[in-house]
Amino acid sequence: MSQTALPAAPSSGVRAPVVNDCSIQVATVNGSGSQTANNTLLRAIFQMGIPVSGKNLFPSNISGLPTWFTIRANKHGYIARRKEIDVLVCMNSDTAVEDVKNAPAGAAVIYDETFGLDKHRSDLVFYPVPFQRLVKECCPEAKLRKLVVNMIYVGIVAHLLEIDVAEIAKALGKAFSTKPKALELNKAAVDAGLAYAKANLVKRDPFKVARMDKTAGKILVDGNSASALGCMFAGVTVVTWYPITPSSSLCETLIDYMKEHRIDPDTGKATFAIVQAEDELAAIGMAIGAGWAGARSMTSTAGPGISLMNEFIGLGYYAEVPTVIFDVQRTGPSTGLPTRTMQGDVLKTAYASHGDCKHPCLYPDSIGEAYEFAMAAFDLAEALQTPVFVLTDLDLGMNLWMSEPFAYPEQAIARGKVLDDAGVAAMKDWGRYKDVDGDGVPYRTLPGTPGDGKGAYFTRGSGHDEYGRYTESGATYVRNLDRIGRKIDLMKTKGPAPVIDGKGAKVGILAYGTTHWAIVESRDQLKAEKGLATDYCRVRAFPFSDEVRKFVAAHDRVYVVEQNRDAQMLGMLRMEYPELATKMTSVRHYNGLPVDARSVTDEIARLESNPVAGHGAR
Amino acid sequence: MSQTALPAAPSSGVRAPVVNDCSIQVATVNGSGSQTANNTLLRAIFQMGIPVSGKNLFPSNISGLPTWFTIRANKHGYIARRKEIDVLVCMNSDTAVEDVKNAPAGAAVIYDETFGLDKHRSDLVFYPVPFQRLVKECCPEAKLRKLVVNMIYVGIVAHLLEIDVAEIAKALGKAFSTKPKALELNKAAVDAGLAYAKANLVKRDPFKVARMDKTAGKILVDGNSASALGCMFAGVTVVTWYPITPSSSLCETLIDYMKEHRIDPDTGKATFAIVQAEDELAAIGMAIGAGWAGARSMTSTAGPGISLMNEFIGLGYYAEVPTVIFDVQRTGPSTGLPTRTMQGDVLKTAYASHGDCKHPCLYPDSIGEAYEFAMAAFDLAEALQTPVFVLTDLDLGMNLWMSEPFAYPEQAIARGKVLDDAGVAAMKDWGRYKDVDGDGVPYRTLPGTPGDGKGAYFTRGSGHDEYGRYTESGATYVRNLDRIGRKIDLMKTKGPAPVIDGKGAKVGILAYGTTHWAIVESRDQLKAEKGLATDYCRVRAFPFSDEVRKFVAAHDRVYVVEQNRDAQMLGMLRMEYPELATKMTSVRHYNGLPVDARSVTDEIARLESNPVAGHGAR
Amino acid sequence: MSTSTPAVPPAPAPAAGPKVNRLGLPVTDYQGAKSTLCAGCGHDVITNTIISALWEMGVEPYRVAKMSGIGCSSKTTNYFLNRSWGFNAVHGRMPAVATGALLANRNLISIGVSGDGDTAAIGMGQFVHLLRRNVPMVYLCENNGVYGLTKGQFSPTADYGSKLKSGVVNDLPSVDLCAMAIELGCGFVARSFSADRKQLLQILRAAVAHRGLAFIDVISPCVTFNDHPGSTKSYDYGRANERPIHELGFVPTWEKAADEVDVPAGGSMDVDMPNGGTIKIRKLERDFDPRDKVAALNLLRECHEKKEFLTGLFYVNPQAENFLDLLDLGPAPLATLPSSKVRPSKAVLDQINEELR
Amino acid sequence: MSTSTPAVPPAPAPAAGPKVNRLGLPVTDYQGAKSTLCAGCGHDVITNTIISALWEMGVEPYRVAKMSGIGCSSKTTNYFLNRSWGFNAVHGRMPAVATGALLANRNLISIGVSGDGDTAAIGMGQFVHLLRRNVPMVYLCENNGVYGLTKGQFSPTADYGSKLKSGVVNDLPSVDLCAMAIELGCGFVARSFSADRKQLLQILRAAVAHRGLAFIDVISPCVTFNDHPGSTKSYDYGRANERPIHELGFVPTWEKAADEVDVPAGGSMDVDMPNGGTIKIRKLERDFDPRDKVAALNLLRECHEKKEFLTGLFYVNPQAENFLDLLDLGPAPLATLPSSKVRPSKAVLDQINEELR
Ligand SMILES: Cc1ncc(C[n+]2csc(CCOP(=O)(O)OP(=O)(O)O)c2C)c(N)n1
Ligand SMILES: Cc1ncc(C[n+]2csc(CCOP(=O)(O)OP(=O)(O)O)c2C)c(N)n1
Ligand code: SF4
Ligand code: SF4
Ligand SMILES: [Mg+2]
Ligand SMILES: [Mg+2]
Repeated sequence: MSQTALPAAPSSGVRAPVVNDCSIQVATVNGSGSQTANNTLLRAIFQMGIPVSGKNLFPSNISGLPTWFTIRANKHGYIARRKEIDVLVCMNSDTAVEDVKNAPAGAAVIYDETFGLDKHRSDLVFYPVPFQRLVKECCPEAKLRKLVVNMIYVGIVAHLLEIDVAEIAKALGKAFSTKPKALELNKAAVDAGLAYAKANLVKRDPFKVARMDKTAGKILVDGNSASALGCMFAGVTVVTWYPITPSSSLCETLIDYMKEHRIDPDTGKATFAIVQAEDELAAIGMAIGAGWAGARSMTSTAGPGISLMNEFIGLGYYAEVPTVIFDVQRTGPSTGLPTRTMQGDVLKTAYASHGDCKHPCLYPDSIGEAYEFAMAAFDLAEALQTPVFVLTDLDLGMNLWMSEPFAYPEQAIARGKVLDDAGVAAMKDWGRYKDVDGDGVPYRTLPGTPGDGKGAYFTRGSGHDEYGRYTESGATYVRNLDRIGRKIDLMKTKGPAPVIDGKGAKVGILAYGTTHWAIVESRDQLKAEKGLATDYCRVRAFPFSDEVRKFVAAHDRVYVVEQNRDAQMLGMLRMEYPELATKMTSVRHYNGLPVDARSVTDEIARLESNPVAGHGAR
Repeated sequence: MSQTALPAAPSSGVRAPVVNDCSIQVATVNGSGSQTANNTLLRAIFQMGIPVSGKNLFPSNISGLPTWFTIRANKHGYIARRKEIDVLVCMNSDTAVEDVKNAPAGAAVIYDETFGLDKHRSDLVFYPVPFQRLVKECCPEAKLRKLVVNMIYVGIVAHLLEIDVAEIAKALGKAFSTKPKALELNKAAVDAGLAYAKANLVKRDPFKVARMDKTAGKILVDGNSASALGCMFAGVTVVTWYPITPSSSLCETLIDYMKEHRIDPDTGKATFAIVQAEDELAAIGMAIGAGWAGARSMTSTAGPGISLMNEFIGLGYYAEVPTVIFDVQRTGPSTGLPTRTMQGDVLKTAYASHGDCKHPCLYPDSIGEAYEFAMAAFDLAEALQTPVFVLTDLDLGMNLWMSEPFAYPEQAIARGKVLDDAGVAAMKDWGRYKDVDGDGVPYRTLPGTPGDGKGAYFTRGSGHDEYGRYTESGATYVRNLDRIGRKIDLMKTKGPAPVIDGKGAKVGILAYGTTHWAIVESRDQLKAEKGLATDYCRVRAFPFSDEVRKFVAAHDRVYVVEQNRDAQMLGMLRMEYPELATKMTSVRHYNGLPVDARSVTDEIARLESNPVAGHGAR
Repeated sequence: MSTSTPAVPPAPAPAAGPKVNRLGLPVTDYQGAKSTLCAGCGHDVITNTIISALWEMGVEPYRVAKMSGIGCSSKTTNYFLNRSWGFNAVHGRMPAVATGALLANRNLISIGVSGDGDTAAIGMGQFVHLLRRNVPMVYLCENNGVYGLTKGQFSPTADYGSKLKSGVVNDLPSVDLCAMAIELGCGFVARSFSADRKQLLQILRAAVAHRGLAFIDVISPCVTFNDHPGSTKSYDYGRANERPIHELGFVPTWEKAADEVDVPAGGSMDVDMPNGGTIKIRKLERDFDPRDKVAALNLLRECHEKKEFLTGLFYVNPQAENFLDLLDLGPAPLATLPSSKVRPSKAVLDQINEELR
Repeated sequence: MSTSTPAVPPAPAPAAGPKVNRLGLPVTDYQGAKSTLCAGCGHDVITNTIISALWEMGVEPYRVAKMSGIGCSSKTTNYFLNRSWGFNAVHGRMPAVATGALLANRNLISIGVSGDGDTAAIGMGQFVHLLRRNVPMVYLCENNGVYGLTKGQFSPTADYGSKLKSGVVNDLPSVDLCAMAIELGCGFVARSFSADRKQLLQILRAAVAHRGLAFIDVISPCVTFNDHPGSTKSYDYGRANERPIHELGFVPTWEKAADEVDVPAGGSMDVDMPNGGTIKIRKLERDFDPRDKVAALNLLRECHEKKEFLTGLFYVNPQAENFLDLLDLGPAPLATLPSSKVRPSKAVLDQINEELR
């Protein structure tokens, strides 16, 4: 599916203006400091009220390798990745030729004039720019030029697309708020680009932007920051982590926020502990130790870390210890493509660890949910006394997304069934693993609870009875494991319900996480291009709410769209709903890039043209 | 299901003799040396030609806790665990009362007279024995009495069941072949038991044994030894392991066999390396390093080790390194019940590691297959260039089973597609990951291949192209991962096909591994008691042979019987065969004891009485 | 067939007033479940000594967190202090779990019990990092040179040349956990012998008073798998070869006046502990100052080469900054901070939103 | 957009006869793919020095196994010896993979490259056990005090008090991998500095000749994340503070006569290597004998306390028995033993069956 051919190039010629609907791709070399330039462009368009998204495609390398940044501006609010690029900015000689070869007909190409790209295609609009000369002129200090040259293309693009120069200035001001000298230098470079474009480039492509009002009040932020904020407002107290792309920035952002906002004003002391562990085994071990002792604890990692955490996850499940595990998914298996996205750990987290285990999982799709589900995860972990996974991915975690501002939590922090010494005394014959309320969730006590140690108990990953005492009794083992199973199934009602858009169509689409954004657009495409109306179910938690089952049951065919090879979520759905197994067909995308609407639309259209063939596939 | 009530006790009275159909259970304290006594009984019955099995139920502890050994003798050859005990030998005062309470009516109870057990039931046949007095008389050395006392019950049981005394003597001779003094002492104790029983006990229970000819030529051995022998004859060269119950004895037995039979007679040097690693991460890492460098390598572990190996397993999969991993399954999750059995890692091994992974798995049911599949595993690992799992369990691995003698392998060792320097040169433009033959399996070279290093390549768990070069190209990534997927699917034809007993019944039973033995018996029970004819498919490998699909498709209802809570194999079948998902219903047993026929029969009978209700369950 | 381990029945109420500690608690309040280890196992002696030490030190049971991994040794946390919380985690990873628990509640008194397999094989990485962080807890390694629970394979502390019952000889050098601990900055490093209960008791008392990580390597014979001739971790070997480098006793602050402690007489050296109390040391043959790191390491290397079995407090640095000090936490446990302390105000969120506009 | 790393094109056939080594190979035969590290990264200098050392030593490329974990440093095995096999394994677990490969083929010359995060954080457990086993390989830790590839977090070798670019100060003590290696019995332990190419080259040449594990800790500045003032792993800091403890050179057997090696002149000490060749050492300021373990450890402790940056060969014990010696293997690689050697005869199976009857 990732191989879908590009549409045939239309014959060249001046086209009608295309306003607020284009994708800009900047190709540079990593470590060259283009990030600020790209964000300036993104932010300026955003400030003009135009829905926008930015996707950074970077190598697993620190400096010197190709990197691409894509900005999509779309008046309809489509912010999924789009495969077709309208405006190319070629700053990297290593990839320029191939980038140009892959561009759709009619695209605009801004490039360093020395690259001579115009000889490779005749159906594109070429804008050569003497970047080296311009930067020499506007930046006297030679060693800064590598960085500053990027701001020149900002000026060029701004001129060609008619981006409001005032918004560029504002965005720059934000980026360099504490560095007036750098601000001046970068502004000069933008101006140089603007001036050059004005004087030398004749607009021949159709792409431009114009002010709208679709981003008013919105914020621009990456998913890892959103998750971090969710953790902070969830009242997280112990964070233990090990660096790994694309998860590191979650904890690193959290550290910054916590240092700023979580110092107790009364004592001047931290209300949290954040520890960089020696590896993921230690990170999850500390998180479990802290959860056991009553902290709201968490760790954050990616696939390789999840694999290493497997043994401890089973301990958390069986000994019933709350903690929260963020998995910012990247392309596996193994080290895979560390800087590419994927939904490849879905099956693995749901059933992580040997023996019979099943874990609550949350699948946020957006900034808003990255924030909210982080909060929900801590409440759920303590409500269910078990490790809870939050599965985001590189696309959500590391890219900039528009969002409504974060809403202050309405619910108070809920710490679940925790007893103090008096509470234990009040409860007749308390036992750590007794099912007092019939919901499978026992009452716990925290180590160090002041008093006589009435609530003291022994925690172990080996066989234990209702009082936490060691036992090898088969009957007790079954009773306990069945209770835990029931407890985890509470997720069906306690987890966030699926978001369902059902208007009685025959065909349903089911997706989760960031795949959402391609679905929104694809449904419109299917409707517009094929006349195919679709209903939509976005799964947000595992074990699945019964509404998921109802949705599948209510449709003739349901396409389960996901970003992995093995149709992992579909597999889970088939295990849970055998009676609906054949209703569901897989649509997969797994080349490491965020899924785009076109790929989904084409594949569903293909399958719909012969629906039976789709059945049972994957 | 594990809670099935015992049949109501029949009214007491002398019953007709029950010949060659009884279960004997010896309850002792672990560390008391009863193992030799129990094996003597088992072996003597075996030598009398009567089908027999022995199951050791021991605690996760070294000495001082209760342990039970069950011998089942059955003229029909049923050797699964049976829940009902006919003859109890109570040597442990801590459990004697409860053991007696759980016995079915009519059972015989041999016990230390000081326990006063006869006051607890009136429907059992009691044989009190003054063990302490007898042992004092026959064993002058006080500190040996703890061990020797066990041989007294051997004598008692032999007399009561009419076990041939000559066979007891022969079995003893085997056990103490190198220790004549111990032999004499133990023989004296058996004689003391025999003499006491003859003089003092009046046979009032119906159970006895009589010579048959059903074990001629057979051997008695545990599954871990069988696997070890398979490894040795597979030509394993590098074994890296970390101790864990119930897997340790696989490698420990292997060490003994290798030291005896794998020293090169020409050089006097070892043709193997066996390393006790520092943990399971190191064990699998070494196995993968060795497999990469061309050894037939292996490791052996249980659930917790599998969890720890997850990261490396994904590396093996994606970098395409052959190795063999034995998982002798025990009761999970977490540390669980380390000395109890389970089929709890089936789903976890099949999909182990983050990202899209799918691993060949073999499921031996018996001694013969533990041996054969060990050999097959090495061939498959090298044929497919990937880690291969062999899943046995504690029941098979650590218990004694009858078996046909091991057959010498007919096939030569097959090392898969390995090229030397000339081979590389001969192959035009060789690339490590090129699909030359269209089967998805590339050609590999071994590090250190003498020559010019023409076949040198770089192995990595990160993105790579057909030549093993680093790449982040999405298209290359997809091409490679798809090829690997196709390669693993070769298991469908290269793995051992399912064993199918199909006579056109409407109802099918599907099982795997040691569950087999309960199924054999249960099918006869279902036929005899309910008139229910069943067909049977025993799955032996994953990914499944198409014959599995055909079997399920050909039946109205298929009961998938397995030993775990979450119906893991059923889940895998439903993922693979969505169109057959509702045909399959789960029958599970997961209290840590080997599944017995009665539990299966009762559950299938219950479900059959209302087949629709069974559908979709689990 | 029930195989539950029976808990020790609650001690009868003190009738004629049994001896109580400074909290007014009898020693029975410090006991645990009945041990299920082999009769004579060295680990059981250590368990009993821990009970004595914590009772004598008047540690509040509710404050103790008993941490362990997997192994016979790791089981023992169940056999003392029923009135404290215990966590029998996964094999070799107790350090992380213990660290996490202390992060959550810095008021916990953490007592970790591990084995030589648990610490020096699978747990080596975590052990090193626990030392490096100087996490404030008592860490006992019940060292028998073998994996008891999996039936007697050699562990990395088995001495070069020592023999298994089966006759197999260990051909790898042993890891000296004490040398490692000192090298990695641990401020309290001792070795003892489970048969030398008197010495172990005093070391444990002092360890409880230490503000950082107190590591105690206790040679603890495995009677079932490693107590035969040819073993260097047997009772016989230990009894014949143990050489205490000094006599020592720990005098807690409140006992200083009472003077009821077993303080070694003569030529005494005092080490004051910042949390109160004094270690009193009487030197034996050699002139050895446990505050001297270089001397300690040289002593250990020497005894390693000469295959000597020295016991005592090898190194003490009462001042070393511990991990919790570095984190700049307030005095209240993080675990139970009220919402008002852990959820910032709406104003904060508004400000953050503003910054992201 | 293709992001393949281009392999270096095969070197053109030697026309006018470039300089060749004793195998008749030009140095280009020892080169690898083009480096993708940051310009100026210390690791690249080490890569080039490895190329020189292996070329000068006349190592057969086909016999070399290049082993690594994950990190910028671990990537570098791709940048030398294209004609050798490489294995870029998982993070921190190269020791196990390297051990396994040597078990399979004892004739491999194993060169491991790791980073300080890879070795001293996640890899600590495997590193310790690799040392303990004395697995015969060259193990380089390219030590920059940070995790380069994940953008500059502190690693466990970061010095106490050193600063990140962001101003964050390291408050944990650093692990001294050399001290650890000596303590754990390693028979070849050195430290060098990537900017001191001359010294590193000689150490590498000697390391290749060592029969056991040769551990080399190379301070290797990360120009992107740890090369600023306040760092103790920067080029400036290194250049200003490096103090070689001696001058040294390695003379392989076949060069002894040729005398073309850069041997330090004056007051020389010779250490003969059992596999051939001699390390020649000229002492500088201090009297230091690298065959003296105690002296080495004391030197390291001293320099740790004084925050000195000493380089050189700290310890060498050419005789230490290595892991492969212990296993009593035959000379042929296990990997390619013929079936006749690895599958016992039918008679053996018959006998086994008989025993089980
Ligand atoms: C991950 C994992 N691997 C292996 C085991 C099996 N295992 C249990 S205890 C143990 C060794 C214990 O040795 P030690 O720590 O020395 O304790 P001891 O029994 O000697 O007191 C092992 C290997 C396990 N429980 N978990
Ligand atoms: C299991 C796992 N955890 C985390 C990572 C992410 N990771 C990649 S490299 C690295 C650190 C590398 O540091 P170092 O070994 O010092 O190498 P350097 O880049 O500094 O040369 C980390 C944490 C990973 N790849 N795998
Ligand atoms: S096996 Fe050894 S360590 Fe374990 S309880 Fe018995 S004596 Fe103690
Ligand atoms: S980030 Fe640092 S370690 Fe990595 S390549 Fe760049 S300079 Fe070298
Ligand atoms: Mg031990
Ligand atoms: Mg580093």
